Amino acid sequence: MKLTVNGIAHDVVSAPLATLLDVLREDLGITSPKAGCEQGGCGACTVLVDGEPQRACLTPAASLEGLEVTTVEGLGAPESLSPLQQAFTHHYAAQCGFCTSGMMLAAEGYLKRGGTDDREAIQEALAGHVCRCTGYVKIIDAVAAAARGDSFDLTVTAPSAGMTNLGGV
Amino acid sequence: MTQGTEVLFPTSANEAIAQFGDGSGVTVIGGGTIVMPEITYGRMAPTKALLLSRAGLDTLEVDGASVTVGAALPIGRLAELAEDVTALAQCALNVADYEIRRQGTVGGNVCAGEGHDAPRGDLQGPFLALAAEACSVGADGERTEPLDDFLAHRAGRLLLDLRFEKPAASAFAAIDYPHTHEYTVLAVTGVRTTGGETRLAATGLAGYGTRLRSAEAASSDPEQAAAAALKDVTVGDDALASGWYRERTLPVLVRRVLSELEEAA
Amino acid sequence: MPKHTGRGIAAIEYPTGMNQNGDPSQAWIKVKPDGRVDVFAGTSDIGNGSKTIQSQIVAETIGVPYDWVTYDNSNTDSSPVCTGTFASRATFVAGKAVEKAAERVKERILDIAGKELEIDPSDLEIVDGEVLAKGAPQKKIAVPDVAAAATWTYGELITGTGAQLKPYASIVDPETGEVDLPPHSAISYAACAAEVEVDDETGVVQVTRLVQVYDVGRAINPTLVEGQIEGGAVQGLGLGVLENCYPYYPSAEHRGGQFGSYLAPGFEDLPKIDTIIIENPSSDGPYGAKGIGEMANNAQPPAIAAAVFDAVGVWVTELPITPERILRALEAKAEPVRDGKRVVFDSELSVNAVSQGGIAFEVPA
Amino acid sequence: MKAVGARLPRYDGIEHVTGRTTYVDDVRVPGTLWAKALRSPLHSATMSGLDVSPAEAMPGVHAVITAADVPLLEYGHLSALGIPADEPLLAKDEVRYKGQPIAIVAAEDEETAMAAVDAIEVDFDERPPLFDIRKAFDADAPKVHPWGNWYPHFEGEMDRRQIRKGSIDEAFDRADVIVQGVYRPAAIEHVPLETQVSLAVPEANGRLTVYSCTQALYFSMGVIAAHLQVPLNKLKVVGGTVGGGFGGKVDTASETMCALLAQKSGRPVKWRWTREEEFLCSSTRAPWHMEIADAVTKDGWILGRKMLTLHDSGAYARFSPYGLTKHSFHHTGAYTIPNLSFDGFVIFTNRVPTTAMRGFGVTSVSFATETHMSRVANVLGLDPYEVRLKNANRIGDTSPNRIVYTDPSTVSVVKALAGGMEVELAPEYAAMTRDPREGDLLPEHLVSQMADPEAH
Repeated sequence: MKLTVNGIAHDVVSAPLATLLDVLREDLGITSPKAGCEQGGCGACTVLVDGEPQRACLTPAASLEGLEVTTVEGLGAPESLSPLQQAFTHHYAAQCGFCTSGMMLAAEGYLKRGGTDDREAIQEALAGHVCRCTGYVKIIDAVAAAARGDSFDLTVTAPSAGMTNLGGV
Repeated sequence: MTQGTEVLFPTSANEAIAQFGDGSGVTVIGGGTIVMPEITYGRMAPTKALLLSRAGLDTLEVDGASVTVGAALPIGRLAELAEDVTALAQCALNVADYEIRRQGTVGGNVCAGEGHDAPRGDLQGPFLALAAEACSVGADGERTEPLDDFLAHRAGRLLLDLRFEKPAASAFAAIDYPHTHEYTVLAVTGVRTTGGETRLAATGLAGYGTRLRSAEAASSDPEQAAAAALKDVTVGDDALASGWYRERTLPVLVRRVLSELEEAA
Repeated sequence: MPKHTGRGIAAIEYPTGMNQNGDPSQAWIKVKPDGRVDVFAGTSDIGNGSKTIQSQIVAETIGVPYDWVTYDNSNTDSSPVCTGTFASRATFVAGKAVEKAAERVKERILDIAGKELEIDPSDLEIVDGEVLAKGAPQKKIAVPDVAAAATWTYGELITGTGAQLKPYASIVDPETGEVDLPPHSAISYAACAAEVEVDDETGVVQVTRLVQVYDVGRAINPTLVEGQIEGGAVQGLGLGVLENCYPYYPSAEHRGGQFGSYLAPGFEDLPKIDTIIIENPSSDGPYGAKGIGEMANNAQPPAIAAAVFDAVGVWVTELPITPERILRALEAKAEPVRDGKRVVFDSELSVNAVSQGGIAFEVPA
Repeated sequence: MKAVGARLPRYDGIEHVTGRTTYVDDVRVPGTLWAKALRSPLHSATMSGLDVSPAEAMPGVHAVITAADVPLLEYGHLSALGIPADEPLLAKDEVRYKGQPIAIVAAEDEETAMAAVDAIEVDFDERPPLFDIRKAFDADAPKVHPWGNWYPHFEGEMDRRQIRKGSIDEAFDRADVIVQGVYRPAAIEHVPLETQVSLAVPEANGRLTVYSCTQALYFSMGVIAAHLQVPLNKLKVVGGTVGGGFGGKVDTASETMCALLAQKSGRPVKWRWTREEEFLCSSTRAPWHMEIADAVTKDGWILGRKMLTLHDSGAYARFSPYGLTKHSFHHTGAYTIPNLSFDGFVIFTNRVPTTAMRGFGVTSVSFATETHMSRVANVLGLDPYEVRLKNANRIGDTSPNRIVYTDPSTVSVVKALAGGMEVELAPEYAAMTRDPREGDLLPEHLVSQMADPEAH
């Protein structure tokens, strides 16, 4: 079958019911979607299918003929980061980074469908994604900043709202 | 092994029906959210897989008072019924998360078997309370029957759609724990028909979703109905909650649903 | 809705670095001919930010820009020993090792710069990648020029090693637990307040706000400190109200094997989090830092337990504080047993109630 | 430009947001085999008739290892500290927890490996398991290990960790009120988003390269080298970039098995645990049982604490003795309590071995002592901030093991919390500092606990 990933059409020969995750990682060598659970429970494998986020581990690759798959490699490269990638960097939204690709694609889908900087709406949109490191605060900060269209200085990172430094006492 | 799986990819309802045949040896894949992990984990190795994603079964038709929901409609699209069938929309939005609701289908959810130590089949509750009829095909051809009956004998059948009449009012209450969740511990749906009848159903119990007929009979008095609900159900322990907890909270949810129905009416 | 709100607090402490010490970390640094700095250390970055923090320490200590530093923790062929990333030791212990190695590198740079400038090295300092004469900054040489001179003129490699090892603290009296040396290098402190909302009919508890105070010693990178504290807060919330490998403990029945049946906190469990940082420097950590990653999930559970008591008047002392446990406690309306001056809570959970003579908890009368 | 104290971006931040960070599972080595484990289906059983030959005979299967293939079968996590090993790398003759690995298969692909695991033959004779640590000491309790149900090798070959300070009897005698409670935090899974994973590659020069998700490169190298009985120059452990750990990836749970399979098959072997294995078979944070009795005065002084801790270690010791010792050292929390009697046991049960997790050893005791502190304040009708400030660690106070506190911050953090919560403290508490005790804050019962300022 033909599978279009980040604008490039690939001929894919794999097991008939192979998941999109397996095809991307094992056949095409695109390793940004992670096998976090292979049960649809964590969101680490989420990619965009025609602009909407979808769990690659739950998706038979065969069902995607004619559709456009976008992984995080398709958002932007180091020298041409997308606004959301800049937001994640500036707001320190990635610690170990393992959930980050799926998280960003879910957020990208949210922004594409007109998502705002409303924190509850962001929480609802990303609810299926587990991050064990950040406590989610800075991820929400990043998505909200991208939704607002903030510009980002990548030489520094932003403090969390609700943070006070009393110095030595 | 999946290397040998024959994958069928119908592009119309009729093609799907023909390829399903008598259902023997066919694994139906709606959105894949339930079946695909079972294959990945080696617990299921379909010989023949019927993928419904392009079979045209993702319809949602509202014709006057009648609603028909295609079996392959993504769960999230039930939110479009927020005004007409509030409880169904609320229940749908309570399923998993945005991505799963886009991918998982109404039919897959309604036909879900036992979960891995957590309840499945959330949508059975509202559809049972709506007294939905299930239209399915199988060895003896097409059949339209109450959802209750379909669920009891669904092996070897392909669900095509669910049909019901819009209610006068509906209400939904669930245990909101955890706040971010895939599965719902316990939920109750209440429906007030245009004829003034009250119907109640619960999910999160042992087995399939259950009509709470004793509670319905006592529904004019929410306290009595709440107590009566326990006569209708069998509860069990799972990873999310114990049977004890479900027994304690089912009456609470029934009472809350009935009072919400009162307010809506 | 029968909802009740409550507040509770807790204050905690935690030893930074491995308990009883005895855990080495080592680092070595070399300088390339253009003055760029390569750091080799064996500290895994598990998301905590070892690569970032240790690079910052090296940049600061030598006096070069952060982006001149390359950090390699990738393998045991090139990196020296580091016991590992645990026990809040990656900044505190391993960071000290790289600080020491960077000090050595700085000394070597100053030595060679001193030869080039014909000034005593003790009268030189490094600022932003340039070696300056103290008090006469017009006399200067760029670090890249020093590195080039070392390589091409003097035939030297600018390098430095550092190691941090506090001796193992032995328990010299097993009867009393007395130790021969302090078993900790520094103690971090924190306090937390939790606000909860409890539905007394379903037992569902939502943590609505966490206010947290951490004495971090010195925030090497305040953003990363926030990341540790916020991440810890949500893990503490998980400990407090959600997570349990054995929902019917001590039974092993119904272990959750999926994200749907093991309740790790998600986006919608998140409370409002306010954090206050205090910087009372430690004497042993790099630049006065203390480790705060480990302790970051310790204060929330007791604060939540006290908040639930404040909300609905029951103490739930088995974690997590699930809806079921709250309902059971509300039904039991358990009051402590009062006997003379003794006030005994939870007697049904005690070994005295469960053990068949094997063990007892005896309290002096 | 200052680097320390600056909000600089993550060193690896751009790699993370472009999906280019290479975790172990992203390493690609041609010809890599997949590993899968046969794990115990029972909590406790004797095992006989283990026969892997049906698996070995299957096409696509390149190696199967069992206990018989491990040069040094038992090597303890704390062997380096002189603590005896008790856990076999692969189960031999008996299984002590559900999920314990018995044999590992390396095959061409995941499906073949799963089928090969199913082909392995083994018989079990089930034994009654022990789950309740409170019953571990009873005469009729099932025996988890032949020598018993609790760890017997603390210093002086004591079977418990013990702290004694001051006079507990006197404290309880003098108390106005004795407040007693029981605290039981649960087992927690670490839930790193990256499950346990490793890849072992046999090199042409006879070395093994082991790609590992370990939190501790050198610790894990030591563990692998010990089991394989090879010098360190035969191994190159590659890692340092980990998809979350939280303590669970110190265990070195998969690396040694991959190394053995790579040796035996001559091929690269990868073992990535499924999420279900991670949840059900990987080590967890321990469940604990803690009982506290505090001798207190009406005005809120804690005169003495008696405490019993049972640590549910699961089937093997791993880091548990270390965790319990750390726990005991911190059982007064952020406060100074002059009279102490603590007894703690590491108890074995037939559940997955427990291990380090964020806050190891102290998370449990912080929960117990701080919930207890809130209860004490409530029983006495006192303000919870003020009871904490009164008993707070001060410069010159001594710890349970008689170490002098030189820079405690209890007072700072509690006062700052009161500020953050807009709680007004009484003037004497608002004015409090961490300076050495004097006046009303140095009652007679604490005088003897103060360190000689010259002593340290």
